[in-house]
Amino acid sequence: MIVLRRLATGLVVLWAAATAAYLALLAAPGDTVDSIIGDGADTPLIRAQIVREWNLDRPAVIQYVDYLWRAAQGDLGRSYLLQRPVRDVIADQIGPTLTLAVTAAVLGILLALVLAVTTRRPWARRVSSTAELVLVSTPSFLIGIVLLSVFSFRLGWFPVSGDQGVAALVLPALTLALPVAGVLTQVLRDGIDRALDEPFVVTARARGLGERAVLVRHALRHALLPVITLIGWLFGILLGGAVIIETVFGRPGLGQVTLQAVTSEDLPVVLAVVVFSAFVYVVINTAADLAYLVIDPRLRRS
Amino acid sequence: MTIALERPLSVRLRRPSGGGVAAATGFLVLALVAAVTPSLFAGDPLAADPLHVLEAPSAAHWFGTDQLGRDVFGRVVHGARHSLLIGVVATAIAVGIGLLLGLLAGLAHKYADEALSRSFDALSAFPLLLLALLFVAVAGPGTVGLVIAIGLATMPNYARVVRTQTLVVRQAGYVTQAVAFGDSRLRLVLRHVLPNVLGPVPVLAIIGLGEAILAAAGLSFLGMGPQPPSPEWGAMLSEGRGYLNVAWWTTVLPGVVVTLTVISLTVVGRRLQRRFEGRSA
Amino acid sequence: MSDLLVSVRDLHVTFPHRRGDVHAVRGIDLDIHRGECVAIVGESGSGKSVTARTLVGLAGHNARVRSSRFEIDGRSGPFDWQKLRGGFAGLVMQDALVSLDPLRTVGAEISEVLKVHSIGNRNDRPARVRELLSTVHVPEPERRAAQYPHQLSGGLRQRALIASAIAAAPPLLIADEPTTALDVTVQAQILNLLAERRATGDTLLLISHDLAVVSRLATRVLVMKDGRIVESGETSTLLTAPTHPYTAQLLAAVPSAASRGRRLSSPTAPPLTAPAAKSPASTGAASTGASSIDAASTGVALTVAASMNAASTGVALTGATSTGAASTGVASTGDPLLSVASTSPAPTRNALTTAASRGAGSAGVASTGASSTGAALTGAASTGVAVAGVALTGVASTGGAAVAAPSTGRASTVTVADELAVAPALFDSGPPAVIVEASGLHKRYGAHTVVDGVDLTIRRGEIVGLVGESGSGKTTVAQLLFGLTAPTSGTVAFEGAPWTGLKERRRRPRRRRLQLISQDPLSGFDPRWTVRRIVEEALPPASLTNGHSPTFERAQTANVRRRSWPWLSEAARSRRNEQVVELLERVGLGAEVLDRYPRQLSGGQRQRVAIARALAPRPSLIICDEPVSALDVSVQAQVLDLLADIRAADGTALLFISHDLGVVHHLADRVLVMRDGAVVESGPVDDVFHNPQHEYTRALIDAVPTLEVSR
Amino acid sequence: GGTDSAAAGEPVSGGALTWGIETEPITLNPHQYAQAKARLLVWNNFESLLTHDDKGGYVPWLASGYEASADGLTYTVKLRTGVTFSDGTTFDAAAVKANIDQLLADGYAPAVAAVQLKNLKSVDVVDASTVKYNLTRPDVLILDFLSSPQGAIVSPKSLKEAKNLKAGGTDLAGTGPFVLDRYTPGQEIHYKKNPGYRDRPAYLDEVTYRFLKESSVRVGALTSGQVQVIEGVPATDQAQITGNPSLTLSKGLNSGSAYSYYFNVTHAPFDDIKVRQAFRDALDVDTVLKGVYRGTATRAWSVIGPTSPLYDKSLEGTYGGNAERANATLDAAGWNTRDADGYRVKDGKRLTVRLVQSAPFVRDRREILAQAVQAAVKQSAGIDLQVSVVDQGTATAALEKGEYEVFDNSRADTDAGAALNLLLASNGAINRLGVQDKGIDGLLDKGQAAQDATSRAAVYRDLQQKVIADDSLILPLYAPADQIAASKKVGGLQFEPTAGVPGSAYTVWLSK
Ligand SMILES: Nc1ncnc2c1ncn2[C@@H]1O[C@H](COP(=O)(O)OP(=O)(O)OP(=O)(O)O)[C@@H](O)[C@H]1O
Ligand SMILES: Nc1ncnc2c1ncn2[C@@H]1O[C@H](COP(=O)(O)OP(=O)(O)OP(=O)(O)O)[C@@H](O)[C@H]1O
Ligand SMILES: [Mg+2]
Ligand SMILES: [Mg+2]
Repeated sequence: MIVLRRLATGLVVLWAAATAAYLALLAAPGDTVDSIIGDGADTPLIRAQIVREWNLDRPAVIQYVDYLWRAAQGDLGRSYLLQRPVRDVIADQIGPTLTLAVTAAVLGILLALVLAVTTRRPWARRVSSTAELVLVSTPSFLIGIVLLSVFSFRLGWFPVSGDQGVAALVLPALTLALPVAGVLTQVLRDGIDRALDEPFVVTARARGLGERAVLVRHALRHALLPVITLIGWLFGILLGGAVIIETVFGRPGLGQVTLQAVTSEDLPVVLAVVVFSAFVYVVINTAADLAYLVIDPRLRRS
Repeated sequence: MTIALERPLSVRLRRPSGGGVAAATGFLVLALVAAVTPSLFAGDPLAADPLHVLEAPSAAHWFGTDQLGRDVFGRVVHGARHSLLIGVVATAIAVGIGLLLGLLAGLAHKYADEALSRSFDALSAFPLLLLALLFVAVAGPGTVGLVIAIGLATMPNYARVVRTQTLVVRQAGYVTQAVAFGDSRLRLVLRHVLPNVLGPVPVLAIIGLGEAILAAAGLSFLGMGPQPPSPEWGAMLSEGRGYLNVAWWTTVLPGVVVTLTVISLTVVGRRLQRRFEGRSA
Repeated sequence: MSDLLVSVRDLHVTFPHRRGDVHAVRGIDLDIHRGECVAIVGESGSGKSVTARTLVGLAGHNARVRSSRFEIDGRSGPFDWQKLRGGFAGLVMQDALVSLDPLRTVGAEISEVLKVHSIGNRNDRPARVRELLSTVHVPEPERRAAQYPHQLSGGLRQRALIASAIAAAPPLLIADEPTTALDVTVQAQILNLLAERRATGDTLLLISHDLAVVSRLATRVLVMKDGRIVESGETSTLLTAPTHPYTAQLLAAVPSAASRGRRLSSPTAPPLTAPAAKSPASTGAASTGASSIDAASTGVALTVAASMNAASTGVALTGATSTGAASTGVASTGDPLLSVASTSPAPTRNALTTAASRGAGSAGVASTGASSTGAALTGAASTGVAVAGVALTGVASTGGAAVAAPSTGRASTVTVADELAVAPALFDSGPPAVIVEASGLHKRYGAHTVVDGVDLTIRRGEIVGLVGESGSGKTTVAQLLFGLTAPTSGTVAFEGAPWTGLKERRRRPRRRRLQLISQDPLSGFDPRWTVRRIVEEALPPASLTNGHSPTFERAQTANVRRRSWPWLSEAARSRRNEQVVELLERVGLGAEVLDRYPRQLSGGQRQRVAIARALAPRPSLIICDEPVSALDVSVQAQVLDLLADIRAADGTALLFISHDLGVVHHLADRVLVMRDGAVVESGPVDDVFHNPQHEYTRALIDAVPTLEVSR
Repeated sequence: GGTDSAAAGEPVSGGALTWGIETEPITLNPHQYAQAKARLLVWNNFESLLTHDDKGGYVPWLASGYEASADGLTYTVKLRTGVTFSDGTTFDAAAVKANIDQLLADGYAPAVAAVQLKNLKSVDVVDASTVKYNLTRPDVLILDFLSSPQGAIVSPKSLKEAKNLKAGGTDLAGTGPFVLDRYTPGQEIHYKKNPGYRDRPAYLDEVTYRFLKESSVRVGALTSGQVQVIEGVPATDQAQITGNPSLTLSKGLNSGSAYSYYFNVTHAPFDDIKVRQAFRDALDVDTVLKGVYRGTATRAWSVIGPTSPLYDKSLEGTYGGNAERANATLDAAGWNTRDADGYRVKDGKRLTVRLVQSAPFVRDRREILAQAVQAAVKQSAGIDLQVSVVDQGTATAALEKGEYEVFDNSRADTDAGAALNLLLASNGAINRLGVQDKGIDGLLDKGQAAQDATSRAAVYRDLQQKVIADDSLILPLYAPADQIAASKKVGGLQFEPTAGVPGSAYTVWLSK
């Protein structure tokens, strides 16, 4: 039931996102022909050919319905710019982006868990929270640039760029993970603090539980709940951050495709990215809801 | 969308130290003064000097010079106006719309609430960057698209807070009490709900301002912000990046200023937040 | 193994704080011998919990603990706390509902203790858990062990908590207010369980603010106040012959059947009575009525007793100030000493009948000892505190009068006296008017019937009690009367006119005649408003009160709705201000709270402001939904006294909702007992409580812990 | 010219080279080629019939020879024999014709059909190794087409069978010394040696091109040894390379048109020649170039690049760079008052000119150059140059609507004449000057028809005199150049003759 409801909402969100993007691009100045021509030669003959090739003479509504119809069947169209099926373009680039995002997410969450649990002493806490504040307040590309020039250009510890195995993943993933860790540590620590103020923690201590056990067995689970609330946010960070990180580190990925597609008004690709991102959002939020159910029995229906 | 930019507004933190708050306030005052009267600190941010290009920081040029021989410090000072203004306007848009919609959702009928909440969701389904990119596609790179994009993208944050707060206030005993005194619906909203909902908003907005500035920097970095030669901070970082190997100061020093600004806003905002929470607790 | 489980001398616990340290415990001595049950009683914040938690090293991470001796189980520190906790002492926390981790099953919580103390192995722990659960009388232990706290009722949760506390078989069990959040019936079960633990040889440290709870179990009682032990001794001695005034005050503050008609907050004050009807023989305004105003609260160090005496009718009026209260520091916190005491021979009044029977009633009980509720007090009354009260009652009833002229009082004080003097005249309009008449109220939420056919009548000047266990629908009934929710069926008439089924717009003009006081006053105040504004907004519109003085003629015109009064003249403004101050004085608050925000007030003060606000529009009925549940005994006593006074003075009817039978018995004239949404029994309070007809009522009454001296 | 490969010693075979390049090609189909920066990839696995020599002449490549008819309407090309495509099919006249047919197919390559092949009437297969191109009018630029990537010959079989024909990729077979065997979009493209190459096989066994968009990343990758070669070294980073003893840096000036500002003469203020002259005078090009490119840029004096045989050297030093004169000219032209910001005003209108740059195509620090020009003309003459970098759609729209006064462009055509046809002809596809000048059109036609090199050069000299010196239509800025930086272990790196862009990996070797 919940799953069905979520699916329905998800579909609505997907459709809304795709339509919004379609309308937005429709409203964009300059027409599609201009975008396809790029800085190539531009004569009426060429224009006519392009119009014919892409069916641009049909009314916008028809094009929109046609788009939805084909999208529903999994056909996302062909890129104006790259002349390849959009599905291939996305499929090609999704791997590196996912690798980066997932690595960064895991890294960030682990870092946050470790930091939140280990920096309980006042001084450690102060150091850590200052670092977190700096991390979350620094533009991520600046972090990336600094990491890149120190560890790659100067020290040569990591490859400069690209997607050449694990070593090349370290710096970008770290760049993406650090601010995530900064935020999550703050949230986790706050959650732990709150949980430790709860009466049941006193009860747990009164049973003779050690401090570590209280933290891990009781407080941490409670602190995880607000973290799950942040999953939607995390998604935005990772997907959006990927665009910047990929630019800074010259990594392949969805971010690059998106950037290129938007700047060259490659409508089919932009739409596909929008739909994809909405899709991931829906999936991730559904997962978050499920995670809630797993962690918090109070939400389960009896 | 730099990473930190969508930092959730709900994060609460420890009390910043008194010294930190003082320093942060001081810095913000400086930034504000710079934004209002930049000429107090620095000369023409556009004055190029092809003969003194990419020079390291010195007494004459505290932050060095950039690729056109412009004084980086001067550009940073002048950039305060652009960056702060972008942040303020974007936040104002976000807060304005968010307040209205959040209040509506919180007060409206179940279905209307549901519809509004879903639309916040749909908006959140676009990572800020994607939303901004779409706006750039529509409006072209530049300040207007940037501001609207950041405003819209951060709007759901405020709307959700306001909605939740509205729901809480609606249920509060004092609203029931006001019913006992025969207050009309409109009166209830104006006298009790709105003022109590508004409470946390200014503080959130201050913290959100930091986010907006970061967001703007990230987008400018990708070339979606104000166009050269405007001395916007994000754009400066973006321009400087190409000279990282030879002139780190064109990137790092403006970056430090951005970071300091955002930290200051966060520290001050949190201080106020604690004040506020302490007052209402 | 020593017989002395715990021996502490000169224990101090301090919590450093930016604005002055909190010295929670200030040098107490505590010995707990094997096999005994020691109780600590005292008002909220006196340091009971901190003391208890210090014994297991859980005073708090920022606590500074110091003592001249700290021996546990015959040894002095440093202690391996982790071993002692659970192993030496099991702790049952104050709030059962939140003392279990909501994210873990009950079984996991209990077996955690076993694991920590290495009892049994992984495989036989589930069996141990089951066994423990059945020890504490949890039915279906197997199933319950797999459930989460939120799936358990409060009572079951408390049992599970006790099970986890005794899991490692500690010699000492510390129970910190183990029954506070529970229903009477469940409370009784838990007390039985603790008694059982005692019987099996466990040593018990029991912490409570409820003397009745303590009296049943404890061998020794320590009375704590402000971090010190002010009195200690054998339970029987201490409860029958308290030597410290604070203990006496605590004892007297317990509301019950026996305390009917007595002031709870100041044992030496004269008894309370229902409002007197103006005697036909009485002449003019100078009729009956007395007030005693604690002027200390307005900063004038004066106690004024004003009394108008109509000697011709032979009615004795007593206006007395309790000097004792002032000396115990009550006056400084702004407590009300506003009382109206009068007796009248008019026997036709319902309320008066009750009142008249009151003194006799308790006397009778005292002499016969027939009622278990009354029994404890009998002893107390004969030996101690109550004597004064009785004496005074005697004085009053025999016609003696203590008169003090308001020679130095301020004008406003005099005004209040005037008003009060006029007040009883209003009750004299023929037969008692019905204020609320509800018939056949039903309320369904989905398939769940919450209120099931409730009929209810409240007459002018009457206090109607509504009791019942949690979830029985009391609050819902209040909401239906109040018109916040519409009944599924049934009607409510208010002051003779239809009330339910009206559009809110139509109800608005009469809204202010019906007021509400809730359990949690804080949530009832807009946090941004000062006390001044809160009360001022509740005053009738200015146009109606800009005359000389507010009279008790009912302001029927609340439909003129303006609050800010920007156009008011300076004079009118200050007049309103005076009215606010008067109202606050009536509820025993001084002008110094005027500009405070609600959160800057104590619980008792807040409830008083709530009452002042409810009084401001001169309502005919105030619905009080558990107005004292959140307050501790002494504060509760003051608030109850205040409510009684208000009824006496203004003739305002009260619907008093409570789960505390003692409170209801103390205060109400009539009572309705609810269960599962239906009224199972109703009638005059003494009838219902002394002679319950319905078995549920009987069960409820039996479950009430009474002040009894064990052994 | 070649690069300094002395350190790398004699050519050796074997090894794998990694090369960091700036631009990821939009398409790998040579017929669809549009990016000068992708040229170095195209020639690895594709070849065309002709190629250039050092002096701008044409030499046979896949062809064994060619000849033009006297009237210039027929070109007969003899083809090499024994050449096979990497998919095993044979290269012959039919294959050549199949390629032309494909190019003329509807919707396949509209720009090629409309521009390069506009004068092509038909192609005849004379025999298996002879093709005849019939033109509707004389057009020497057909030779340029035959030597261009668009003219590269793709296996007809793969043209038919390719999955994504327009995007190209591994399934498009050519005849080149390498075979494309892996393409990871966004990341790299990988070629391996074509063992069956008809001639001397390539030295390298494999070569990987990694797409490194950021110049700092490219340089970092080279200095930290992760790639052995990079192209596109910005001026600011060149010192880093030259200062490193294990690296070399070489430059090649591109062919085609110089990077220039074209004045929009269709409306004010550049409809007034005085303003155009003044703008050129207001700018000290050398100083600006020195600041922006740190002395690495070659100043251009004509719209045609200095390496082209058509370049008119006599234009050098004849105009511009005289702020005094600029101010005097503007005063005379009526722009004689200044507003509060110091800009010149006439009839209440500020002397504002707009330059719209399309973000995806801005490269080589041209946006910085624009800013430098902006600052310079403001300081020296009170001209308000407004620069905006916008997306492609917006840029095209602005150009379509004439909402610009300055248009910037450089073209990397191997034959400068081809570039000028597009830029200057009345019906030129990118005639953003808006000139409709019979004289210019006549000269362009004459040049396109002239078959002999000296007379052709003379025609273009007249043309350059007219548009640069006489009419002040254009402000040439610098000659676009390419840079290659490499480890000293790499030998044989070269720039393509005439085109001046980095060449393919055919000549490159890696010393052990
Ligand atoms: N961790 C702490 N930090 C600061 N002050 C504390 C702390 N714990 C308790 N106190 C203070 O110590 C005093 C005694 O508290 P304690 O909980 O012992 O009261 P109590 O007698 O148990 O009251 P109640 O009946 O309300 O439970 C209170 O003033 C309380 O505010
Ligand atoms: N808005 C509502 N929707 C659904 N069920 C409700 C609602 N309000 C109350 N109930 C249910 O009605 C029943 C009676 O609730 P009510 O609050 O009247 O009980 P109560 O006697 O006041 O209990 P307590 O002593 O705990 O305050 C409860 O089971 C409650 O869960
Ligand atoms: Mg306590
Ligand atoms: Mg209730």
